[in-house]
Order: sequence, then C-alpha cells, then structure tokens
Amino acid sequence: MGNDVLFETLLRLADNHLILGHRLSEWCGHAPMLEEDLAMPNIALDLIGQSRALYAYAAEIENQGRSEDDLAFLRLEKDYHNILMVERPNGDFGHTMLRQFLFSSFMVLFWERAQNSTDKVLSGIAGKAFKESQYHVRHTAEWIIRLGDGTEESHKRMTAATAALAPYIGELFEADAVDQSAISAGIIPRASDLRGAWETQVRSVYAEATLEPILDHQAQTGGRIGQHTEDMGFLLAQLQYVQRTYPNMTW
Amino acid sequence: MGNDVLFETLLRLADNHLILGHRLSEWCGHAPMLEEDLAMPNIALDLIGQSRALYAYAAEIENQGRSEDDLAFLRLEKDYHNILMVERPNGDFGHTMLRQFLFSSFMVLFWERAQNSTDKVLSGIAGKAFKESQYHVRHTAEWIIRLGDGTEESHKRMTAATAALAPYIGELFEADAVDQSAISAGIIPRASDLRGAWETQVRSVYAEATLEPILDHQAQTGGRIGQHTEDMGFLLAQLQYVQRTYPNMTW
Amino acid sequence: PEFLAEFQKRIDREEKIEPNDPMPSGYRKTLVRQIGQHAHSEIVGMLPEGNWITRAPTLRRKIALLAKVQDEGGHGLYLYSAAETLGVSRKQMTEELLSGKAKYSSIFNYPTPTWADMGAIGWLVDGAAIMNQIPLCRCSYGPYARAMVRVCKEESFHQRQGYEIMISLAHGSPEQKEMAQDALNRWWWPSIMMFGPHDSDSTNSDQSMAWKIKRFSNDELRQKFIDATIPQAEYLGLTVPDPDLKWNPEKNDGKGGYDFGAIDWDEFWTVVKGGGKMNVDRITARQKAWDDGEWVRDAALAHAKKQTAKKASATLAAE
Amino acid sequence: PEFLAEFQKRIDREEKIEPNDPMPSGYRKTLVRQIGQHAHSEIVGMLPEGNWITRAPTLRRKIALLAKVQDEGGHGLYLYSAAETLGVSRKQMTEELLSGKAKYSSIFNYPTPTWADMGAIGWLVDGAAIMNQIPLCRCSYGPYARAMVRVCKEESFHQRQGYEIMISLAHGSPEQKEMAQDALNRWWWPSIMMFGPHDSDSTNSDQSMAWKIKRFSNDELRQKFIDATIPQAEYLGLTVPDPDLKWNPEKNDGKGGYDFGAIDWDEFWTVVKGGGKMNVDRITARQKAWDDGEWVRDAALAHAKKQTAKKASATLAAE
Repeated sequence: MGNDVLFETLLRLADNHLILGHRLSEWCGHAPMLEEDLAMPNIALDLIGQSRALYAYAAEIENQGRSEDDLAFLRLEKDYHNILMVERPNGDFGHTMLRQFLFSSFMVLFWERAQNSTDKVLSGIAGKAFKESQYHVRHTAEWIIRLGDGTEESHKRMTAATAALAPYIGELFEADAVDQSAISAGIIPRASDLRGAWETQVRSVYAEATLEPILDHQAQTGGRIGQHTEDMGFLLAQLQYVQRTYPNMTW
Repeated sequence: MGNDVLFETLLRLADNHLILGHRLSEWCGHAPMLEEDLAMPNIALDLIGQSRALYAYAAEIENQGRSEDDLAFLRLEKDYHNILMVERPNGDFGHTMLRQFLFSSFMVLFWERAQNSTDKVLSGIAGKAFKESQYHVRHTAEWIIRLGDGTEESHKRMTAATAALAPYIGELFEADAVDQSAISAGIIPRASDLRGAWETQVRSVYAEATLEPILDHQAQTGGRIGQHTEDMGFLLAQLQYVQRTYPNMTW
Repeated sequence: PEFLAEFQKRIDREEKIEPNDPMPSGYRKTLVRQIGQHAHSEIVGMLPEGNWITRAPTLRRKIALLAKVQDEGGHGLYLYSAAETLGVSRKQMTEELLSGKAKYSSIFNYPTPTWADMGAIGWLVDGAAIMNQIPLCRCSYGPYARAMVRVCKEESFHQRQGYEIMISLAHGSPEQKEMAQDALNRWWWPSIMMFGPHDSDSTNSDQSMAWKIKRFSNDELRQKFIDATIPQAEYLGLTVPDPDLKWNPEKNDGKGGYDFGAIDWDEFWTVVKGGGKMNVDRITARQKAWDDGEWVRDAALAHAKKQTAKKASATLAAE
Repeated sequence: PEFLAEFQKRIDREEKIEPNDPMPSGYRKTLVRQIGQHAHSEIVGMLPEGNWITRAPTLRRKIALLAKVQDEGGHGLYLYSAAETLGVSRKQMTEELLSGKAKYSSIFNYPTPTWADMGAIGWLVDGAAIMNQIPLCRCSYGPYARAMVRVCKEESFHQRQGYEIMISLAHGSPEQKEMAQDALNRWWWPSIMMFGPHDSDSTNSDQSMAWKIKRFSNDELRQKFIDATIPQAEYLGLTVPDPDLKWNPEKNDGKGGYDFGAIDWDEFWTVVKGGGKMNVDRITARQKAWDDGEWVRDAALAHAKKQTAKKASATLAAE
C-alpha cells in the first residue's frame, strides 16, 4: 500500500469532519435554547479539531509542502471527498440532530476499532475521537427521543427528517478500491462490518423515539470521488472566502 | 473636477445596480408565480445591464488597465460603494417589490435628469435606463397596491416591509463631497432636488395600497464609503466565487 | 370508430388540430401529458442553471445566463398555455408536478457543481432538446406546434451560447480545460438518455407517430444527435466518455454515422424513479416557491376581486 | 429606613448578599436590570463574531473563534442563572430583550465586515469589558460576583487571543495591515463609549457605588482602559483614530496618562436608541432563533411531562 492510499483515507475522514463541523457551526448563536448554543459548538469543535489532526497528518504524509490549511481551504470542490450526508443543509434543529446522530453512531464504532489501526498516528487520533463521539451519540440520541416522542408537531418533523436523510445513510458503509486497500492494510475498519451494530443502536433509539426507521433506502453516493450536491459550492464559497480573497498570507 | 470624481460617481451608480440586480436574480426560479419568474429577471437584466455599461465606462475613465469585470468582481468589500438598501436580503416577495419600487422611483427621476448630464456617455446610458426604470416603477407599484390592498396577511407583510426598509431611504438622497463635485460639474442631478417628486409618487402609491408611509425615518448610511451591513460579505462570497477561485482567466 | 378514422384522415392530410376541434380522448390525454411534462421540464430546468446566476464569472456571462433561465420560464409559460387549451389548468398541472404524479425531464436531476456545467447543459442538453423539439414544430396539434416554433428558435440560440462557453473553457487554462472535460464526462450519457428508451422498449410510440405528435423514433433522434455532436466535441479537443464510439461508414444508409457503446439503462431508470442526486431537492425547491408564494397569489386574487366589486358599484352608481 | 441602614452596614462590611437575604427592592431591581442587560449582551454578542465562524481563515482561528463565541453563550448562561436567583425567569428576560424593553451593550450593534474585526473585538471590546467587569468580581451580590469571577478569567483569555489576531495582521501583508487599521478605526470610539456617559451625566451611579454594585466611575475606568491600550496600539504600529490623544504626565495623580479627544455622544445615543447599523438585524436574528426554536422547547417540555407521568404510574404500580 502506497502513501497515496493513506493520504486519501485521511483526507476523506478529515473532509467528513470539517464539513459537518462547518454545518454545525452555522447554528452558533441561533439555537433553540442557550444550552444548545453551547452543545452544538461543542460537537462542532470536536469535529473540526478531529479534522485538523487528520489534515495535519495528511499533509505530513503527502510531503509536498502543503499545510493543514492548504488542504482544508484551498482545494476545488471536486477534490473534497466527504460523504454527501455531511454537506446537506442543516434543515431544522431536529434534522441537524438526526444527521449528527446517524453520523456519530457510525463514527463511534469506526473510531473504536480504528484505535487498533496499524497506523499509529491514526490510532492515536481514534482514541480521542472515540471518546468524543460517545458524547455526540449520547447528546443527539437524547434529542431524537425527546423530539420523536414529544409533541405531534415534533414527531411530524422528525419523521420528515428521517425520510430526508435516509438516502444518505448507505454511503457511510461504502468502500471503493481506496477504502479496500486501506482496510486490507489494517489502517481503517471495514465499514460494512459495522452496519449490524450501527443498526441495532439506531433502531433502539428510533424505537424509543416512536419513529419508523428508514435505514435501507437506495443510497446517494459520489462524495468519495468529489461528486457533490449543489449545496457544496455555496458552503465552500464561505469556507474559502478569506483564503481565496487574500491569497498567500499568514493569519 | 478630476477624473476621479467621475470614476467614483460611475462606480457608485454601477455598484447600486449590480448589487440590486444580484439580489433580484436570487429569485430566479423561485418566484410566487411564473409571470414573476419572468418579470424579476427582466428587471435584474436591466439593472445588471446598466451596471455593465457604467463599469465599462468607469474602467475607460480610470484608464489603469482594469476591465468592467475587474471592477465588478475583484474589489474588496469596502471598495464597493453601493447604498445599503440594495444589499439588504430579499425578505419575502413583498419586501423585494417594495425595495425595488423605492429604488426605481428614485432612479426614474435621477435618470430622467441625467439625460442632460454634461457627460455625454452618461447621458446616453441615462436615456436607455430612464425608459427601463419607468417599467420597473410601473410593475412594482402595481404589486405594492395589490399586496397592500389585498388580504389581511398581505397588508400585514407590506406594513412590515415598509418599516424594515424605512431606514434605508435617506441614503438615496445623500450627497457627500464627491457627489457635490459631480453635481456642480453637471454630471449628475442633485438627489435632494428629487425628493419632492419622489415623495409625491411614493405617497400616492402607498395611499392606493392603504399603507402608512414611513419616509422620514432616521437614515442608515455608509454605503457610499464602503461601510456595509453584514449581509454584504456573503453576497460577495458568491458574486466573486469563480473569479477568486480561478484567478486571471478568460471566461 | 368512424370518428377516429375521420380524425386520422385529417392528421394524414397534415391539417392542424385546434382546441375546439373534436379529438379522440386518447389524443387529448397524450397531449396533456406530453405538453405538461414538457412545461414542467422547462420550469424545473430553471433550477440547475439558476444555481450559477449569482456566481457567474463575468457580467456578460451573468447576463446571458440570467436571460437564458428567464427564457426557460417563458417556454414554460407558452407550454402551460398550450396545455390549457386542452382544458387543464396551470394550477392543476403544478400540483401534479409537486405531488410527483407528473414527470419532468430526468436530466434536471443531475447537479451543476461547476461553471462548465452551464456550457455543457447549453451544448448537450439543449442540443438534445432541440433534436427532440424541431419535429414538434410540425406536431399535429396547432397550439403545441406554434409554441414549439418559438421555443426552438430560442433553444438554438441557447445551444450556441452553451457551446461558446465550452469553447472558452476548452481553449482556456489547464484548470478550465479540465473543468470542461469533467462536465462533458458527467453530461454525455445523461444527454444520450434524454431521447428515451430504445425503440424496441418504447411504449405508446406507435400511436404518437400515427397521430403525428411524434415524427421520429427515439433511436433515430439519438443517432442524429450523436452524429451532430461528435465533431463539435472534436473541435473542442475534448474526449467523449465512450470507448466504443467509432465512425461507421455503413450507418445512415451509407452516409456514415457513429457506433456508440451500451447505455446504462439502470441509471436511467434509477433517476427517473427519483434516485438522482437532485430529484428531491428539485421538487423541494419548487414546493417551497409554491408555498412561499401562496400569500402573494391569494392577495393578487383578493385585490382583483375588490377592484371588480368597486367597478361594479361604480357602474351601478352611474346608472 | 432602619432596614436600609442595616443593609448598608452589611455592604460596608463587605459582606456578600445572598439570594435569600433580605434586600431593598431598589437593590434587587438594579441588579436584575444590570445582570439581565449583561446576560443579553453576551447572547447578542455572539452574533457579530458568529458572523465569521464559517469564514475564518485557518483551522486554528476557526476553532478559537468558535470556542470563543461558545464561551460567550456560557457567560450568558451563568448570568441568567445569577439573575434567576433574584426571582426573574430566563424566559421573561428573553422576552424583554426581544420586545426591546431590556437593553444590551450597544457595541454589538456595529457590524463586523472583515476578519480583522475578530481581532479588534477581542482586543478592544473584550478589553473594555474586562475593565468594567473586574471590579464586578467584588460586587456585593454574591451570585453575580461569583459568576463574574468565571467570566473574567475567560474574557482575559479572549482578549489575548484577539490581540494576537491583531499582531498577525499588523505584522502581515500591506492588505492585512490596512485591514487591521480599518478595524481599529471603526472600533476605537465605540469601545471608549462602552464605559457609558461621563460621570457628570451618569444617573444612578451614586447609589450603585454605595451598594457596591459598582466600584469605579465610568470616567475612571475609561481612563484606565485608554492608558492600558495605547501602548498596545503602538506595539502594533497602528494609529489610534484620535488626533487629540496626548501623553499627559500630570494625569492620574502625577503617574501620567493620556488626554483624549471629545466623545461623539450623539452617535452613542443614536446607537443606543436603535439607530446603529445592526440593531434591527441583531434583534431579528434573536427573534428568529427564538421563534424557530419554539417547537423544540415545546417538544422537550412535552417529553419531560410524559416521562414524569410514566414514572409516576410505574411507582404507583409498584406500590
């Protein structure tokens, strides 16, 4: 396995975390209650922090003189390789919580196993991220239950969120040739192996939330190879604004 | 009067039209009815067309090798000298129509007199723009009346729009030292001279629309010298996206 | 049956059928479905290109794009009007679009991630649309045929405009060339699929042919499109993403034409059935515009009623 | 009157007043107003900086900014809790903020057009806030004083962080330096005004001093702030936008200090009364968050009730 597989693997993970952290950070100052104005940035900080560690390591592996910020801010849209779920617009608070719950429920399993990665740096990142993800799952699961089994309106909204996010679940468990190489080399766990545990976890929360699970919807994919939904361009226009407007400066 | 006054005068006019055209173009494909999906782009096309003629002429006057597109796309936020009204977010359809009505009611008077500008190029631009503005006023006035004197809800929304836009009226009639020079040189009409006719026009439409006019609210200003509201940065992030991401190319 | 035969004779004499003429209910139904679908395609088709209006790279391109998207709205309007002559209202058609009952061209369920997509859509999607639409200018139903004459004139302008964007990119910087190639890669096969299933799998085609609603088969039009487009791609210096593409001098009765690879019909049906990247977003955007606009439409109606009432009482008072 | 005298004695002995202690209604009212206003300032203060979270230039800066804005939310939470000990609910305070009945610091009605504003706010606005707040750590009301201890610790971290952003810019490219100077130009006077009207024009100050809610006068704190900040501006190589600024060795009882120009109180009052560039947008943003969040708060409440009912019936069944 060449460094390029490791680099691409780190980049995908980093992009997932940066973009989802970005989306979550859009809520800051606009949450339904002050407690969530603290909780959502908390999660966003964890995600962006994880992305930073991953970009820094990816930059090191690439060894082409690019920095963590070059990777985070100065690529073209097609070179961001995050899954589609994380770039989807926030929707309402319930939609945001459900997206986070679905993602973090996956990541907690992923990071748990990645602690045994043959790559020692990644296994170190995984150790910290695993603990953080546990909190993300706990916090969001509580909201799924509260909102699913809350009022008639909240139940309706959560049902809509369930349907809206269903097409973006499948991509979590995909593996293309790059992933396969990384899995074979013991760098990352095989996502499809995590599906069973993920479903058990998600189904139990949906059940408590009195929500009908839609977990096997036909999957939207393409994120891994940079084929995004139309929302991505607008997200990048903001993310990259300063770096693009004032190139080659130190901030 | 130096060329710098003419340049700055053209730039301010151009920025007003580009930014308002940009805002209006955001509606394209999302209007309340198909007829308005044609009418709003029509007005936006006129506005952006006017801005293009003005930027092209400004670039010529500046004579520093900058093109119309360099002026339109490659300045920093503080170098855009449009009034604040035009950069305000669209709000609902009624808010958009009212903003356009207030602006175009001013511009129709402005362009009418600017046909006699001592600057022959500007007077030519004014001739075309005058005719176009007459349509803008007519179309938007009809909507103000329809919505003001429509349903209870539409009346309420228009009342809210009236209040929301009131602080941005005063800036239309301002004149700083640059404007004074341009006025003295006969390049542009004195905006304050147009206020009477503008108010008569606006009051008559508000009356027919059964709306309470708020025309003398304390004015928000600063646009002329590049001091914008926070929405401007996000607008520019989109406007400049391609030019900033792929510098120095031909499109 | 006697009426049907009589109607067919009119069709065969190339007479135009007009709104008040008697017509078989199948003919009416086919037209309502097809014109409605066509109108919806124009309306939904505003979205993928509308996506770039606020980000167009120059003033000239921004103006051209805005005008183009507006034209598409205009086409929608002609077409809804043509459909209305058959006794179905725009509101009804809109509701069918939003509920998913009525379809629109599947091509608009692909996203437009780059500026080059504005070129590729004009060049390929409008190009394919024109192939489909030119014969419709001679469609047996008068209002539809006349609407299509206007539409086609504008579409061919759009197509040239799109191709011109592609030229700028393909002859531009390496980044721009790559952007153009990437757009061609993504839009080629979906454009090829715009002609619909192979003739052997196409339902309803024969009757539409007989009624002269349709004048060429899907495969005939597809072949014409490919033959016309390959030289354009060559001029751009771009590679059409089909390794099986090959000039075949035997084709088209010896005039020559291109052989091409197998079409991935699974993808086609996936997208038709709602699995495209943008299906949900497209309908969501239209639904939002419709919902957000309700108070405006209600107010316009209420105001019009007030005006009518005022006029009536003024007339009464004057009598 | 006897009670008032007794209360004053406790204050004079520097005893902390606690929630359940008897207190004059004026004391309570003053505190509720001040703590509420302070809490609202933290909450509204999230918006001008929140404006740059999605556009921060590096990962490090993005993380720091996000954490900072989150801290402000945390301060809001401590302060609302301190106010609640005086018998006013967070909901009530929020409604007073939204209705305009309760005020917040006027400084947050200025916009943040550039990244340099993230530096200037940290350096100047947080700097001025700390000057105001450090004495509040010794405020006579216990819960407020304790909340302020936590707030001050974090604020001084924020201030250093802001100043560090200014250093990067002021020592950066010419564009960055210009951006830093422009931010200083815009934030200098509003920061100076944060200390409120001159002592000669300040109402209620004497009573607050006597009650040891306030420990220094507006002008004293303002002078301290200016004296501390000018050397920092000099280190940055930036020009403070006050031509009348001058070192005066006589000031501060001969220790020396800066003379400064006349403050534009008209602007101050304009912004306080709602005429700032962002007043309306700030309240609109808070109102929207509040309205959009209603269904969430309702659902949380409904769910909690269901859980309580379940537990109760479980307990009943178990008996």
